[in-house]
Amino acid sequence: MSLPVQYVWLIPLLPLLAAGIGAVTPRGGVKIASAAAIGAMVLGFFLSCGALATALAHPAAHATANFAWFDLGAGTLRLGWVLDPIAAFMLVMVTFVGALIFIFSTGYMHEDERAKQFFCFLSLFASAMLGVVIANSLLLLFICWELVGLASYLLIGFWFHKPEAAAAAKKAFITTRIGDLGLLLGMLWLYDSTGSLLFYDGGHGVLEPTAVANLNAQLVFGGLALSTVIGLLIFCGAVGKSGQFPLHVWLPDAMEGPTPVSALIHAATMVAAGVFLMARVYPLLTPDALKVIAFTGAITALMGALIAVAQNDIKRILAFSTVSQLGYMMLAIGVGSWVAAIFHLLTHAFFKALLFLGAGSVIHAAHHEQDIRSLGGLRGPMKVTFATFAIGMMALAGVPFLFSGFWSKEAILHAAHGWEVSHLPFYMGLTAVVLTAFYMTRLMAETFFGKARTHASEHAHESPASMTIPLVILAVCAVALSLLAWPSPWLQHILDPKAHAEGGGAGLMVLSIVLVAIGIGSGWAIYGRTTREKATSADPLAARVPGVIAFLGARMKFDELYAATVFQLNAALATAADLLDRYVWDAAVRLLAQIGIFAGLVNRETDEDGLNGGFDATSESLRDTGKAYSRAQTGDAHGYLRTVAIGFVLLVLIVMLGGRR
Amino acid sequence: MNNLPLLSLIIFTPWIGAALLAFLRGASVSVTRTLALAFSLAPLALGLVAAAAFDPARTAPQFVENHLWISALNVHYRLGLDGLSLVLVLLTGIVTPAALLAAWRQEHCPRMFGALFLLLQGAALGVFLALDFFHWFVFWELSLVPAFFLIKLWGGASGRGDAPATRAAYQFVIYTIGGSAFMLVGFAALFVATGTLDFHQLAQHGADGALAAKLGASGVRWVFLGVLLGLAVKVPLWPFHTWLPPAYAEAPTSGSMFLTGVMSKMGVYGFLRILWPIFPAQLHAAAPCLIWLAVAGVVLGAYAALRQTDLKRLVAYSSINHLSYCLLALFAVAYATGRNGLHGEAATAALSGAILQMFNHGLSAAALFYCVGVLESRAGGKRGIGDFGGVRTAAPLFAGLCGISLFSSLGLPGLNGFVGEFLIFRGVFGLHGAAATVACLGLLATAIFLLTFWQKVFHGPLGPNVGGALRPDSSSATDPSGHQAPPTPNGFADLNAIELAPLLPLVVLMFVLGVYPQLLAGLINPLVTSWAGHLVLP
Amino acid sequence: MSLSPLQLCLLFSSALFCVGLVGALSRSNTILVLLGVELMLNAANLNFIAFWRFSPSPSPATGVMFVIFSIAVAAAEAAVGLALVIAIYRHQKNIRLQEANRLKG
Amino acid sequence: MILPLVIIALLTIAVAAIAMTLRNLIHSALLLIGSWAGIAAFYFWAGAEFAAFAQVLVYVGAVSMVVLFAVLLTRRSRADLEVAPDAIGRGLGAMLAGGAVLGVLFGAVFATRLDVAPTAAPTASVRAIGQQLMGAHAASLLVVGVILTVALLGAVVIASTDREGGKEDAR
Repeated sequence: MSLPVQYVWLIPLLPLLAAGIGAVTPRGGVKIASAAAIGAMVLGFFLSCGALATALAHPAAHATANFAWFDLGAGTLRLGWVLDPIAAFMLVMVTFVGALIFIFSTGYMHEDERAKQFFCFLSLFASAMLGVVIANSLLLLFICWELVGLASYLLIGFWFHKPEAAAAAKKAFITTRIGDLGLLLGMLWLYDSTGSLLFYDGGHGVLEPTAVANLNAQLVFGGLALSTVIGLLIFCGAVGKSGQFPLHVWLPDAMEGPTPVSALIHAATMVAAGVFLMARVYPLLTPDALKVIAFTGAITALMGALIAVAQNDIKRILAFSTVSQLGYMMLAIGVGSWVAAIFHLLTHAFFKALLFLGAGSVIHAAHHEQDIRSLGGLRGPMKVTFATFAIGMMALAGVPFLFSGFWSKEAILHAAHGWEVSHLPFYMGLTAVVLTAFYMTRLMAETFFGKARTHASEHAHESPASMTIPLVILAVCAVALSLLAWPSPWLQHILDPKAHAEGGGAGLMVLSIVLVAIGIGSGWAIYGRTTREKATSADPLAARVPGVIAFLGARMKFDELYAATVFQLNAALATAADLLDRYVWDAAVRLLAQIGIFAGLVNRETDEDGLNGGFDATSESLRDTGKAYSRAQTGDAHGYLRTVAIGFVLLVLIVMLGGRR
Repeated sequence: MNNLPLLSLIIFTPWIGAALLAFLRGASVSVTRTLALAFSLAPLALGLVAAAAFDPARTAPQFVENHLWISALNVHYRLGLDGLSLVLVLLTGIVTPAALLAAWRQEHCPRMFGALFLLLQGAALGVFLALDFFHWFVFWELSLVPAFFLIKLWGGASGRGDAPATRAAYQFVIYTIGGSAFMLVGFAALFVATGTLDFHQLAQHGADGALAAKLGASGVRWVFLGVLLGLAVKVPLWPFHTWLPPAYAEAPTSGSMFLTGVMSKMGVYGFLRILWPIFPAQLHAAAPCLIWLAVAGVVLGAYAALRQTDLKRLVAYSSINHLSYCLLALFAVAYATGRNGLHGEAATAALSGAILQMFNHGLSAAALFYCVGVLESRAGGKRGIGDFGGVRTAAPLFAGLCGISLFSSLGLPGLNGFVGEFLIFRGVFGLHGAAATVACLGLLATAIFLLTFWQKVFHGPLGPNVGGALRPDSSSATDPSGHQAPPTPNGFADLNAIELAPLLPLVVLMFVLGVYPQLLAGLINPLVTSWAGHLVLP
Repeated sequence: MSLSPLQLCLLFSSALFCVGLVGALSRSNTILVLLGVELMLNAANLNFIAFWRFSPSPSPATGVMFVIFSIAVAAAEAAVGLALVIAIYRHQKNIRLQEANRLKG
Repeated sequence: MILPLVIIALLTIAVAAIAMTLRNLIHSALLLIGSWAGIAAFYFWAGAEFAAFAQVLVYVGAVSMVVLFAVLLTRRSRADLEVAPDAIGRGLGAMLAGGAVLGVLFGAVFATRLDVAPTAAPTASVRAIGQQLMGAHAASLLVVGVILTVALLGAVVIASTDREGGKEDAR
């Protein structure tokens, strides 16, 4: 079975239809909405497999189907779909993980009376995300990209009657939009300089050698190549969407959405859009741009891992771990190995989905207790969740050989090590490896080991099958995805056949294994050996370095920093605009009006004294004359007639006598 | 069909309806409302007939009617329809019935209300169809009269006129007339110099430099400034916009819908139809300055909206912001006129974007004003941003439709607003990159204030005017899970069928035009392409 | 002296006019005053016909036209005048003209 | 040719003069009808048949009726028909004024040379008059029509003033 590119639009269309069905079903129709959503995703998954088969048949080709959107000037504005291995892998991943999330949601959301809306939004999200993946035009990608943002806004703010949720949704939308402005500008610049936005268009697309060479040749300010500037502007969009430093602040807040499903959406799939975008436009990126991307990624990876160490909310730990992992992916792109980035993206999607769903299962079981200090001892009652969560944790931590995360992280570190420009990102990545292993161990130890510290965790019970089955499937996948890289680097060959697989990374592998061991070991030493007694007892690490942990716990004070700078600036600008209106322009208008009124006043005085005076005198004399004449009106009709007759006689006489003379 | 004076019919059918209403003294309220609605729909129907017979490939005006009117002044009664006019006629045809439907519950003398509205509609249609300055100006000024009375007599918090409404009405009319007075003087000068008031002939004079030869360079400059002032006030161009927020805020809901949906377009239309063709060289010379005024409108309009607490003023400022995009596009085109290089495509995009933006803003701003009107009527005249909260819980359907309008206004792809804004930015970036970059800030601020609006009014716990006081024990705001059912509202009803009627068509159009902009683009593209093909200076 | 027919006609109309005038001036009954005025009008009409009849080149029917219009207007005048008489009678219970002087200055 | 004219003239003037002096209103009115008939006869003599017919129809037929109605409507008793003798002074004044006018007019007629050769009577056929009315004088005809309508309406309005207002005014 294979799906030609001409029909690839069916894949995003299906969830869109499901969203439409969800929107129009009446309030109670959760069953219909969820069935439509899951059906669309499952069908989409099979179609994606067909698309993958098509793509793998010609791995080096970028099959496209372009079409005209509307007339513009002499030509038309064209959009299009593309089907190549990277898109096909993403399609399969999104539909597969998406379907599992949807199934999980039926269990998780069954108490919520607005669940059908939830499925509607989920379907919209999936549709937009799939659209991003197969878009063959930066414009179409941007459209879907914004729709992803909308869907995430709706999902984060799903419980909108909670003010925090509403605020978090707004924050997410605005923050990503800041990045999107960069993307928009980049897109505009690209369109302006190439006259097209299609990625692949039979030699005329912007990612094809002619256009890229042209862009590289143009220099703009500071001697930078035009493609560098455009690439960095596009990267801004990715920074916003993928939660990279410094626009990562929205991602942890996004955990206000329905726990943990929308969190999972954001962590596992949506944020991947940024990485995917950079992988998609990789041909445009110049070494200069890549440097920026690599350092941004490295900083994000390290920062996310550091902050995660000091978080107590199970979802926030996972959220910051996501930030950190996304940093890894960006790092991979920056050091030139976009294949490693995509590989890590795929594996991360599965094991992070596993972790989030596991966390959801825990939260669901523990009656919405999310603080790991209040949990504990869940290993006993929740065996399936524990086992699958452990697999996810090991995949994330990079426990060697068996788990997919190890291989993908290894690929990234390998690429970073081979980067000629600087080794600093490599060392930052290594540090993050230790930290990742450390905080994941802490999470495991606090949540599942020890004894139950609150009422909620004491009465925890295993989640229903609709939630555990997806966990098991994801756990299997988290392991099985190792096959993409081992025993042979198959994915590498498919995605980028030109790059030769480098061997001889054994030393590096040993190094990272050692680092993982250090991380897990120290984590276990601090948190696992002697478990927490009470929910309120002090954190052992915080007891030792209180200042550092407090700083990290407050998320390095980024929110405060922005509140003090960006928000203030924004508010100041708004105030200035308002004051300008109120006091400057309005005052000018009022002044003008006053001048007009003054002129009117002057005019009136002149009128009254000069013109009116003369007029009044004339009127007075006229009235007197009238009075005098009126006395002649005796009311005697005979008299009038007589006067007329005599007057006539006199007149005739005068005329006649005058005529004689 | 060929002999039918279609365009005159479009203009005068509403006026016939207005006259009918004015004389139907004894008719019942429902009859007058139905009549008004029927007559306001007639231009839409006729406009669709025109659109069906319209040949987009011809760029000259079609369905031309030309009769000598006042021979002493060489005034012709000349009407014509090209893509730009057609788009705006359709917009007027859509927005007016929606506004009348919005006033369906309006009890204060609905007969005169309907009559004035139809008068307003006919005048606006006349502006969009006239090809001769004389009756163009008549229509232009005539539109002020019903607008004045609508604001003064039906405006204000009570819906029956009060002191602020009266003040706003006077300010609106005097400000606008003050602007048009300069325009009238300018055209008088043009008439003296050229002996014609025909737009097409004037444009030819302007293009081949005959105008400058007759009036002298400085004379033309003064005339240009006069006309510019008249149009700038109407649009409004920053900083001539201070009349707009009070007028829009004090007008009745349907009045605001029409003001923003149609009347603001009259100004932009004037820029495209009069100022640009007749004074290309002067506009080009002034463009470097005007561009930054438009950018100021985009950015500062959005930021000023951020500070508004009155929802109507907020939407009014968003109108300033959105209309400034149209002007930005035009000024950028004028700025780049006559230069070499790859400007044709960018100019086409900018102008197409401006026209699409006019239509799209008409839809979304009218819908937004309507939504604010619904909120206001539910809350008994209150419309502060803090007077609500949790409306989405109480009225999900209303919230959904209002949300779509908001996102349309915000320029979300997939809805109508995006296409126009994208094309404008694409064009302006190619013509004047710095302006486009700064204007991007406006996009961000727009998103911020619209989402703040949405968040404060629709989200959060039920607010004071939505469901009354919350039961303190079961407040879902303090529930960490948020899993419990939201408290049941009592008092804020969702939309009923009549209230849905004005909003639904607008929202459906937002979707349709967002996904398939070819519907409009196909009508205007040849026209815009030919405009962009003649960007030469005399 | 010899009178032409035209002069005879004119003398006739003059005499009639003066009869009407004397009547209108001397009688106090408003109806009679009005009738006097009617007589004067008719006298004027006589002149039209006379000049039409005896003019050197009588243009087609102009005099007759005048007379016809004049008769029509006189009829209207009579109607209004008599209506006024009735109105005056209603007001003052008689129709003596010299008492109808409430409009004097 | 002259003789009929003289007879008509003398008769008409005599009738009119008697009508103006009679004391009985009804008699006056009836005599005046005779005078109008005389004028019609003069029109006939002059060859203006159409005018003659119009005179008969309008004056002899219609105006006379209106006059009689007015006379009958404005009397309260038989005695009212007898008009009281008018003041001698006014009668004298009237005679003087009338005489002066007569003198002036006669003087003017005699002093003016109107030696027009008697010509054949011009013809004014009804057809010609009709064409004139509808052609050259169509506008005048319309105006006269309007005047008549307005006058009739006005007459009705004036004559039908309500009693209340009338009393108030009479006070």
